Amino acid sequence: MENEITVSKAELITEVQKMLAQKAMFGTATCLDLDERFEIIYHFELEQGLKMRHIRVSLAKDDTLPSISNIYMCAALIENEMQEMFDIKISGIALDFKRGMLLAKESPKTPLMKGKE
Amino acid sequence: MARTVIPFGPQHPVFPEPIQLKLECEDERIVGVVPVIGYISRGIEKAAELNPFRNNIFLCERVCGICSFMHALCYCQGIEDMMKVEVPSRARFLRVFWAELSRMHSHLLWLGLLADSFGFESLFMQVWRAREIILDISEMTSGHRIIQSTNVIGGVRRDIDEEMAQKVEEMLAQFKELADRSILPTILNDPTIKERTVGKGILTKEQAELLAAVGPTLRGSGVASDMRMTEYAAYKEIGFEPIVETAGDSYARTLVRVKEIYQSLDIILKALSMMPEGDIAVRVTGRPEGEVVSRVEQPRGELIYYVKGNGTANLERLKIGTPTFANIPSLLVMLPGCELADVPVITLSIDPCIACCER
Amino acid sequence: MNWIARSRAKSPWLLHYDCGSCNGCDIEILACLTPLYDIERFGIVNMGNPKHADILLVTGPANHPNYRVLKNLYEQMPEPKVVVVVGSCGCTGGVFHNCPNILGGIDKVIPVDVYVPGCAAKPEAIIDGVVLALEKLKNGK
Amino acid sequence: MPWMLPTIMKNLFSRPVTRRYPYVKRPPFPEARGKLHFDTEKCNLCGACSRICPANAIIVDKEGRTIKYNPFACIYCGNCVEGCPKKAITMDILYSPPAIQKEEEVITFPPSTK
Repeated sequence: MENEITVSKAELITEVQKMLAQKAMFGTATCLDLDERFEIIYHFELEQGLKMRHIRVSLAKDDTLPSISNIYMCAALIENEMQEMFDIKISGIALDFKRGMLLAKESPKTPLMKGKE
Repeated sequence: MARTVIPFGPQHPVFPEPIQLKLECEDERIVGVVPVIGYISRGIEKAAELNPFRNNIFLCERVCGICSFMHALCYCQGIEDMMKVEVPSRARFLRVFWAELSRMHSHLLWLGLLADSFGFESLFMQVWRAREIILDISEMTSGHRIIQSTNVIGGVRRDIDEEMAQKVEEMLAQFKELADRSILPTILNDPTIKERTVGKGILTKEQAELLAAVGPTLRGSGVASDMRMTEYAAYKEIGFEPIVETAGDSYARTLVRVKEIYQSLDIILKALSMMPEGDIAVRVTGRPEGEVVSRVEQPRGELIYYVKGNGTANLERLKIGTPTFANIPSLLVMLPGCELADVPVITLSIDPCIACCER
Repeated sequence: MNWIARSRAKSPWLLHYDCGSCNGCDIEILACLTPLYDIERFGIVNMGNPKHADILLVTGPANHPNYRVLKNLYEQMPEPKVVVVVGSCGCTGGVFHNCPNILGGIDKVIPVDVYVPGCAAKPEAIIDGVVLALEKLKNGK
Repeated sequence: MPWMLPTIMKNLFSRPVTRRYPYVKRPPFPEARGKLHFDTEKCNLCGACSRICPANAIIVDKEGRTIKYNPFACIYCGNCVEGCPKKAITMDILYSPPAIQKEEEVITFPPSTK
């Protein structure tokens, strides 16, 4: 993808703050399950949506991801969704549904993980 | 003052779909909102990994029945982008035709629901009567009233011939006559509509940008952002200017949508007159590999598809970023400060589509 | 008490519940209420209250988060009652048959009387389905 | 509200727009998508329709020479009509009617002459 940067977990917050300073709008975030680790891609939009910028973070499966919802409040919903659909730990979400946003108690747990057919 | 939490929904007469808003109230005034979603989540993203990638078009169409064409369009554009397919120009014009048709039908549907939410029954009936003309055009050209299902990877499945185009123009003229006579003057002049919407649910430009609102919600707050500016399909040839209102209240969002109905009408007529001759689809062989982000403008706002293929018939991952999911955070800013009786109108003013939102 | 059953079939009241459909069938049910189809000419009224309703119109497949809501609504409706499922996904699961959060057709949760196929079902088909349900209602089930 | 007056007058004296549906049936447009029909002459039971059906509504049994079609799972998309190599599937303009029982349609083919 064009305009893509890969950052480490520690640099994520500063990088997102840079996007805020450039008045970028938050698009959405995608989580990928790559068997031995997770990959999270944050999609940002610049210049009123004409340009896109992607920030890719790689994360070990037992690691904790810092939430960006304290910078971009609107990321809270998508982070909740990632937390539910994947077995990923995200710390400090502004509005935490505790894995009860989309799935019910009886639903299959973390359905988007690989090998869960 | 004592605070009470009032559950609004999940089954509420103004929404056809279940969504709950937990409203924290001080007397009649709202001070806090917590949205509760998830009543109709299906897990389409997982099913998309299990299906062959060509069948996913039909699954994506059923993420949301109202804007089904845009979902399929976005998915097909993503796959075409990944497989480096050049879509014939007639197909691109036909895509614009159906996309704008479904935008018109979606906005009219929403306008009817809004009128119903503040008890303007006759406007609701008039709007839905006009909408049936659009649905007839859709059935005539694509075979179904709401789920057009005409997209395939590499083009479209159905063609519009000369005779049909003429009929479409006649029906659109009929629609325009009806809209000019009853819908537009009522929206622009009626004091009851203004009473219920002007100054209600204000979202400033800064808030809208920070909360990543999309679509008419964003444009009603004065941000000229529309994915059609990225010139996908045939918008480059047809030309496009976004419609912007600056007030940021429910009335501004209503005006944006009403003007977009007329704009879509113009785009459809332009697309029909400019449509080049040629094939409507190219044969696509092979398997998708790589990753791509595809965006289109839905009636409710920007739709983002992230598609990752791994060279097999099944996709590795399909992520659907829908406009209602992006617009719900702005509700949390719009609602506090308003009165309980205004909640239905303000909630409807973002045009919530829960089926999209929860997938 | 025959005349009660007869008059019930003359003016059935509907309750519509969206169980996770794509919205297509929901807006077609709404379209039935509007001038072109106008099911109110048969005395059919769309109700928000399950205790007032005779016919439960369900769209979409049953899923884990809301099958209990559906069961609740069904149990609250007074006898005799009929259930009409609108849309292919509500009948069998349809295109959502392999979604993880889906239980399947509505008949896995509550007994269903009439199935209306179609994706999305047309207003004509919905009217036909309700008329078929009225036959059942008239016979007191 | 003077701008409403023409609309009110026009609607008062014009015919109702309501389609008197069960009594007067308006036929769907000729392009409408509806129920599937299998041509037993053309079909060679290859099973392509079953593989590309997004809703698993068609089950082809090659040994038993039958096709099971479930109109209550079919989403009427028309993918099979276009994907059939023998062009043996056609679409009606009407959906299958509402029913009390979910009944699958079983299309039996005459035994192979080859």
